[in-house]
Amino acid sequence: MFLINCPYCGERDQSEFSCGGEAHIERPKQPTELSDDQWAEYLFMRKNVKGIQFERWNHIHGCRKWFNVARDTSNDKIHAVYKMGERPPIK
Amino acid sequence: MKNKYSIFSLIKNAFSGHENWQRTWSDATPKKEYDAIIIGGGGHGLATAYYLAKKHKMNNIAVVEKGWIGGGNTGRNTTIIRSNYLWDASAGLYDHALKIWEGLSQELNYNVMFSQRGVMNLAHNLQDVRDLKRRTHANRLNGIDAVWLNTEEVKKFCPIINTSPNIRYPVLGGTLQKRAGTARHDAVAWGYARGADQMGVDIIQNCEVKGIKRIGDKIEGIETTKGFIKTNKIGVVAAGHSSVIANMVGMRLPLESKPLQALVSEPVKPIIDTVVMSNAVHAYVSQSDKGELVIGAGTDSYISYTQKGSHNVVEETLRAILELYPIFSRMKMLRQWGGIVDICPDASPIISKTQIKGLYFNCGWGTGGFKATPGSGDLFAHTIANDEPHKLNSSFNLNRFVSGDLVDEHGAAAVAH
Amino acid sequence: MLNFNSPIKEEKKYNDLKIIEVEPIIKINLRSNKREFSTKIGKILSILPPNEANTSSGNEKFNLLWLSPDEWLIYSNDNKMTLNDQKNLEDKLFNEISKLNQGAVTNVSDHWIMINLNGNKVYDLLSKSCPYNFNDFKNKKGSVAQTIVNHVDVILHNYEDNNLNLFVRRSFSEDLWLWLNDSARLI
Amino acid sequence: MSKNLRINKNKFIDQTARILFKFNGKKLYGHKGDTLASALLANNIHLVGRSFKYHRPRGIMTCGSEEPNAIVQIGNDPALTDPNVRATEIELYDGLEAFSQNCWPSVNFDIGGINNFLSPLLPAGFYYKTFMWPASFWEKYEFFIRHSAGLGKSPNKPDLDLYDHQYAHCDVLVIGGGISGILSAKLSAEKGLNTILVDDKNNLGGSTLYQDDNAFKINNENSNIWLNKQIEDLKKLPNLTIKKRTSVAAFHAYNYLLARENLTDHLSLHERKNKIRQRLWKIRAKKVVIATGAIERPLIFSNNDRPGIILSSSIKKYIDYYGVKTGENVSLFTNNDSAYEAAISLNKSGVKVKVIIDIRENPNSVLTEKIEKAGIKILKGYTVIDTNGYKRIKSFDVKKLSKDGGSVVGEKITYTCDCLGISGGWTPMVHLFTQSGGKLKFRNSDNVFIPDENKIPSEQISVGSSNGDFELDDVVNNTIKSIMVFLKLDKSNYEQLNIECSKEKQKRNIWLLPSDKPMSKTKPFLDFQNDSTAKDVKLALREGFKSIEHVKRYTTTGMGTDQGKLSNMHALGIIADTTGTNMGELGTTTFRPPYTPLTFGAIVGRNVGEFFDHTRRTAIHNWHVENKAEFENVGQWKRPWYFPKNGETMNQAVQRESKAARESAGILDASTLGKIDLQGEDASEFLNRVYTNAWSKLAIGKCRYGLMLNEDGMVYDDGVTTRLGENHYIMTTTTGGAANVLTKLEDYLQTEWPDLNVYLTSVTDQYSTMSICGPNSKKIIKKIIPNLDLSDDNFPHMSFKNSKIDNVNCRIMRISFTGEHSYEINVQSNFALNVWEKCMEAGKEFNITPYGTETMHLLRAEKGFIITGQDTDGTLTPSDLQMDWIIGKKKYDFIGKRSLYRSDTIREDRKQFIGLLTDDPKEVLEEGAQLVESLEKPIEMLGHVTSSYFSPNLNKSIALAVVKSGKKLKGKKLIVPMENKNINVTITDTVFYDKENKRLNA
Repeated sequence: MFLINCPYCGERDQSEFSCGGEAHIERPKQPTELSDDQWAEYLFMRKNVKGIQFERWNHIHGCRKWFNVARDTSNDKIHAVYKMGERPPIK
Repeated sequence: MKNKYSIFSLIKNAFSGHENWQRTWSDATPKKEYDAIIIGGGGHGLATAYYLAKKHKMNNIAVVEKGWIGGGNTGRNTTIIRSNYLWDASAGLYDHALKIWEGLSQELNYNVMFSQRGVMNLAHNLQDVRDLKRRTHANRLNGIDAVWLNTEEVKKFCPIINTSPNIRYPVLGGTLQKRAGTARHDAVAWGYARGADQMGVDIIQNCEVKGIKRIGDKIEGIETTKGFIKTNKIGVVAAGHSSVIANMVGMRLPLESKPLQALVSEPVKPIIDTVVMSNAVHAYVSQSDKGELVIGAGTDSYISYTQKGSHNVVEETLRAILELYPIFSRMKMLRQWGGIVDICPDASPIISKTQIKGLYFNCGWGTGGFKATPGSGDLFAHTIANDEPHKLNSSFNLNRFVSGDLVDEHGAAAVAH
Repeated sequence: MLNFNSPIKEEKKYNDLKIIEVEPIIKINLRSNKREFSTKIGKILSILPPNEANTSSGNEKFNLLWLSPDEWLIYSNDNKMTLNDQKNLEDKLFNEISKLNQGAVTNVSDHWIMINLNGNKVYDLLSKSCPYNFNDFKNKKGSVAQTIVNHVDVILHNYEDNNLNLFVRRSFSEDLWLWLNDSARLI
Repeated sequence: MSKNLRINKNKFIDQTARILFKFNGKKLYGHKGDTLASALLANNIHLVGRSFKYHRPRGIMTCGSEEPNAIVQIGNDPALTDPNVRATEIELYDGLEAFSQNCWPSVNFDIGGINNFLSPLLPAGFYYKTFMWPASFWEKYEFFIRHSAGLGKSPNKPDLDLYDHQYAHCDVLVIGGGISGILSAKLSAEKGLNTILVDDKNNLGGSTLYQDDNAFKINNENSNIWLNKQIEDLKKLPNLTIKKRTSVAAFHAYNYLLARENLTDHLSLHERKNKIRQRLWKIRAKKVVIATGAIERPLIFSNNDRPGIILSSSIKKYIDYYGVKTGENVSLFTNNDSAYEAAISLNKSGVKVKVIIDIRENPNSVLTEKIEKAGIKILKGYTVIDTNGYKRIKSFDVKKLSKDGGSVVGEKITYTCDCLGISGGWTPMVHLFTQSGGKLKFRNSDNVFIPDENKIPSEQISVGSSNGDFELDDVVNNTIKSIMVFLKLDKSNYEQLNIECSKEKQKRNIWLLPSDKPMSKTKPFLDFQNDSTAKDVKLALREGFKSIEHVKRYTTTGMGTDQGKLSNMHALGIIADTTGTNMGELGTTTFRPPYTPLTFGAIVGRNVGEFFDHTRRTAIHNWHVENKAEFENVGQWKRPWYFPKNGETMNQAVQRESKAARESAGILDASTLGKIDLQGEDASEFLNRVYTNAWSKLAIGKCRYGLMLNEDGMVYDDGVTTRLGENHYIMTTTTGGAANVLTKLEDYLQTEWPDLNVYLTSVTDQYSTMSICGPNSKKIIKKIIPNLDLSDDNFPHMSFKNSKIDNVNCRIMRISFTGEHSYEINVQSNFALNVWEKCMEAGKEFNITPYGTETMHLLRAEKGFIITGQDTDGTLTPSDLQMDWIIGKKKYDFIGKRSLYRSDTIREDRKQFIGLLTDDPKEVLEEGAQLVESLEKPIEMLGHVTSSYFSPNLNKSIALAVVKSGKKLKGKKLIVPMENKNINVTITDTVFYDKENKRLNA
C-alpha cells in the first residue's frame, strides 16, 4: 500500500485514494472538429509509460480533491505530487 | 527429429540414468536476418512461431525474449481455460483456442495437462442472473457447451460452496462449461518452444529489444542487447510491455498495464474438483494437481510494471473466498505474486496489423490471455503470414477504437435500478 | 408532530470505552472558494472557517471542521435545537452565501449520523480497521480527519482527549455501529 | 521406542508440568515450553511423515520455520483441524493431537512407499513426457496423481475461530528478537523513538539465549548472561512495544509490513474460547531494521534425508534449550565450525559424539581444539558418501575427499549412529529485504547472498546474520555501528564492548558432495519435501532448462511449504558448478510473500459472515422488515423486492402489487436513488455539458429527465433533475451509479472545467424518497398535506413544490416512473419512517399497496421506460435506445457527444431497443434469451431479451429487447430458441400501456 502525500491533507494510506490514470490529457475544446482518429487518440490511446508517469489521483475518501502524481511505474516510487492545473515539477 | 516422449522413452532412459535426454529447445544466438521476428517468448509468442513454421512454412524466424521463456504472464496466471464468452467474435476466438487445447498434448508430444474439469461462473444478484443467462443462451446457439445451473445444481456440482440463502450475496445460480478447465502453464511454453525448435525456429533468451528500425513506414529490423537483427516482419507479443515496444515506433496503444495478483495455498488432498469463478463476490479458485488452491485476485487501478500489487486486493479476494468457502479459513497462503496485464478499454484483445507495414501486435489480453494461447498463436501467425487477419480475429483490430465497434466483454457496465 | 427516528438510539459501555449515538445534531455542509465567504461565515456564526488542513474551529454553540480547501462542515454542540431554529440557520446561510453566489450551503443533518466515542481505547478500536495514523491527531484537540473505518467513509473530530465524534453516512451507520461494538468487545 | 531422551537440567522447559498429547493416536507426554518436535524427540520419535513424491520416511530435520519434513495435521475436528503444521513451530499444549500426513495406511507402513522403487521412472518433469495416450485418458491418470499429491487435509466445516486486524504506525520496526534485534530495538527506544520489536518465538534472545559456553563472552560474561541483562533492560523502556509469537509475513513498498501474531495456537482448546486466534498487524514504519538471522544449510550427499539426520544447530537447540537428546549415538558432518558448537553441547550433556566428519583439510580453532581435547575423533578432509537405515538412520559411510573435492578416494569407513548432525554453513534470511525490492549481492568468500547496501529500496537496514555477519563479534559490533548511523545516534552505551568469540571463519564449500557411486545410483536430496534431488537439477540443465526459474519450475525445487529455505542455495550452487557460471551472475529466484504461510483467516480478519460487506439500509428499512418484505441486493443496498402476503409466491405478489398501483394506489421506497445537490452560478451550464439534453431553459420549480453518457457515447446513467432555484438543482442518479456519477462529475469540474462555478454535495442519505402512484395518489397526498394546491395548473406533471408535513419541510415532486399520476415525497431521513406510516394510514381507505423493485420494473416496462444496467449494458447509444429526442442537437458539446458520430456508432444496423410480444400471450420470455430470425446453422443472433414480465394490467406477456436494426423491424416475427422449445415473438413498439400518457394526469 502506497503512502500518498495528498497536497491538501498530507500523507495518507493508498486505500483512501483512487487512481484516474494518465494525467495531462486535456479534453479537446472542440471535439466536433476532430477526425475519428484524433478523437480515438484522446479517448483511448495511452502512453502507458514504464518509468516516470504523470497520473491523476483522487483523495476520494478524504478531501475528494483530484491531484497529480509523478510516479515511476517501474518501481512504484512517487517522485512528486502537485495540484491540478500545475505543470509537472520534474521531467 | 528429437526424442519422442512416451512411457517407453521414459523407461528406456531410466536404464541409462536419464543421461541421454535431448534439450527441450536449443538456446540460439541470433542470425543476421530472419523472415520474421516474434518479440516476446511467452506462450502466445512461442505458439505464434510454432504455427508460422508449421502452417505457413516460415522456418527462418526467431523468437526474442528479454528474460526466460514463459517467465511473464504465462508462468504467473491461474491457468483457467474456457470459451463461454458473450459476443460472437469472442466466442469464436476462444472456442477456436479451446478446440486446439483439446488435442494440444498430442500435437506437441508434450503433456500440457489440459484438464477439462469444468468452469462454473456464479450469479449473486438478479442482474448477474440476467447476464449469465444471456451468455448461456448465446453460448448454446454458438455451439459452446454452456448450461445454466440453479442453486441446488451449483451445490451438487461443487459441494463446498456456501449456498446458504443467508449469506450477504447468496448464490442464485450459475453457468457451467464442462469442456473448460485448467492446464499446466509452464508446459505450454516449453511444449511450444520444443515444437518450434524442432522446425528450426530460433529461440533467443536474455535478448531485450532496445529499438525498432524502420525506414518510412517499413520495418527494417530490431536493435537488441545482442545486436541488430534484420527483418521485415515483426510480431509483437509482449503482453504488459506492449506499450513499451509501441513507444519505440512512436505509437500509442489503447492499453494500460496493471498489476494482477494471484496466490496459492499450501497443498492439501483433493477438496475442489472444478474451477469456480464469481464476479460479484470477486474471486476464482481451483486446485492444482499438486494440491494447492490456486486463487486469482483482481487488478489494481494504477499502472505498474513492478509485478507487485496492493495488499488490499489480496485481502479482498480472500474475503470473497471465505464468504463462498468458509471451510478455507484455516488454509494458509503459501505464495503470492503479481503479473503485468495489458488491458484494453473493452476487455478484448488486439490481434492486428498496424499502420506500419510489417508490424503486427498481439496484445490487450488483460486478465485472461492464457486460455487463448493456442488460438491466439494460430490466428496471429495467419495474420503475419498473410498480412491479413483471419476471419476469427478480424474483429480484434486496432481500428475498432477509432470506428467505435468495440467488443465490450465487461458485460453489464453498471449496477443500476 | 412527526417523530424523529435516528437509526441507532443506543449507548454501549465497555472497559475504557463508551460508544453512543448523539442525535439530532444539525449539520451543514459549506462550499466556497470566494474571498468574502470567510467573513460572511464569521458574521453569522461568530467563528471563522479554518484554513489549515485537518483542523477545526468552534465556540460553545458550533464546530466548524475543515474538509477540503473549499469545503467545511458545521455541526452544533446542542442536540436540543428546534427544527425552526435549524431551518432559520440554514436559510440564513443559504441566503447570504448560495443565493449571492458566494458558495454552497447544504443541510446534511440527516445525511451524517454522529457517534461519540469516549475512553482510553478509542484509538485502539478505530485502528482495527482504519489506516489513518492517529499519532498526531490524538494529541491535538480539534483535529479533523476524513478517512475510512472498516471500509466506510467517516469524518473524525477530536473533541477532547480520548473523546471523539465520528460522522458516518446514515445508510451505513447501523452497519458501522455493529462493527464498532463487535470490535469493542475484542479489545 | 518409548525411551525418554530428556535431560534434567533446563530453565526454558517447565519439567514440573507434564503435558499429555497424542501423535498418530498414541498417548505421549511432553512439557510446557516444548514444541511438538522437541516433545516427539524426547520420546525418541523421529519418523514424522512421508515425502511428497517418493513417500520416503522423513523425520525432524530442523527446529524452526525452515522445516521441510516434519509437517503434521493438527486436531481432527472438521472445523478446527490444521493441515501442514510444522512440528518444529507448534508449541505443545494439553490435549494436542497430531497426525502424520501423506501416508496410507500409516506413517510406518505406507503403500505409497512403492514410489521410491519406481523413482527411476519418475525423474523431474516425467509427467510432461507421458500420460498422453490415449488422449482421453489424461483425466483418469490425473485422478490418481491428484489423490497421491497434496499433503494434509483441508478442514471441511466452517472455521469457528476469530481473526483480527490492527494498524500500527511507528518510527522504527525491528524484525527479529535475536541479539542484533535486541540491540537495535534498545538503541532505538533509548533514543526516544517509538519502536516495535517483533519476534516469532515465545522467548526473545534467538540462539544466544542458550549459548552458555565460555567460548563466547561479552564483557567477560557468557554471552547468554550478558544478553539476558539487555533483555531485562529492554522491557523497561517506555516507548517500546514487544510482540512475541509474531512473524513478519510481508514487506511491501513504502515500509508497509504485515505481521501475524499468534494468540491462541499454544493454548489448550478450552483456554482458547472467545479469544482471537491470530491478529494481523498492518505496520507502517518510518524505518525498518531487519534482524531475521540466518538458517543453517544442510549438506548434499546421497540419502541425506533419513530420519535422524538433523541440522547441527538444531541438535544444539534441542539439547540446550529443550533439554532433549536427538539420539544417543550421534556423529556430526560439517564444512564449518557450527557443528563443533553442537558437539560441545552434546558432550556436556553426556551424549557421546562418535566422530565428526569435516570436509575441511585443516580445521583449526579454539572450538576444534576443545573437541579434540575432549577425545572426540575428527576426520579432516573426509565426506559422508551414503547413509543406511530406512525409518531411522543406522549408519553412514565415509571416504576421504580428493584434493579438489571433486571425488572420493581411499577406503570406505562405516560408522553406526542413530543421529547424524549436518552443517553446510549459513544462509542469511534476506527474504523480507528482497520482498521490499532490495537487491542482493553475492559474497564469494563464503558463498552467501547478502543485501547490497547500494540497492536498498526504502528506509531500512539489515543487521546481524541476516546481513551476513555470522560470528558473535561481527554481529554485535556491526549491528551497533550500523544502527548508530541508521538512526543518527551520536553515542551509545555499547561502544566499549569486549567480545570473545573463538570460532574459525574458515569454510570449505562443496555444493554437491562426491560419491563413489555413479550419479544415477545416488539420491542426494535438495528439496526434502518435494523430493527433488541434485540429479533432477542436472537433468533439467541437460534438457536445456538453464535459467534458475526454469530449473525451479521443472524440478519443483523450492516450491514446497518451506519455499526452499533449505534447498535454494544448493540448487543455485549446483547450477553454477554444472554450467560454469558465477553464482552472483546467476542470481536467485524471486522471494515471494509471505515469509511463512499465512492463514486466509488472518488475512481476512473480521470481514467474514455479517461483516463480509456493508449493508446499506434506508430509513424505512425496519418497516419493510416488519411487513415481511423480501429483499433484493442492489449494490450494497437492501431494497424491498416484493411484499408477499399470506404465503404468496413472488409472481402472485407482484401481480397483485402491479394491479393495485394502477387501479388505486401503490407506494415505493425510492430512497436508494443517488441524490446530488448542485449550487453555483454555472449549474445550468454544467448540466448542459453532462447530460445529453438542454437545461438552461428549465424553469425554476420544474423537473426534467436526463441521460448521461460515457465519453465513448454509451449510456451511463439517468435520472430526474429538479431546478430548485436560479442556481440550485437537485439531481437524482441510479442507485448503483450514485457514487460513480458523483466522482465522475467532480472529476470533470475539478480537472476539465475548473472555470465553472458549481459545487456538488451528496445528499443521498439526507433525504428519503417515497413514491406514491395510482389514480388515488392525489387523494392521499391531499390528506397528508391539505393546504397544498394539487391542481394540474398549479402543480403539473414534472414540477415540484416545497411543502410541510406537520412541522417538517419536504419537497414534493410530481414525477412518474410508472406512467401513473404520482408524487414523490422527499423528506429528511430521520422523519421518513413517520411520513411513510402517515402515507400508509392516509392510503388505507384506498388500499394503498407497498411494492418493491420487481413491481416497479414491471410497471415501467409496461411503459417502455429503460433501466440502465438492465436494458443497457454499456454498448448502447441514446439513438440505439430510440431516444434520439433526448439529444440536444443544437448543443455544441456534452460528454460523449463526439463518440456518437463515429463510423460504427452511426450505423443503422446497430442493436436497437424494441418491444416484443409473444404469439402466445401466456408465454413469458426468459430475460437474457436470444433472438433469431432463422434456426438455420450457423445461427445468427440478432439480439436478446433485456426485460420480460407478465403484465396483469394488459393480461399478457410483454418484453423489451435489443435487436439488430430493430427500429425498422416493427411487426417482424422472430424466434426465441430455448433449450427445449422455440418461442415465436413479434417486434412491437416499446410502449405497451397507455400510449397516449393519459394516466399521468388522471
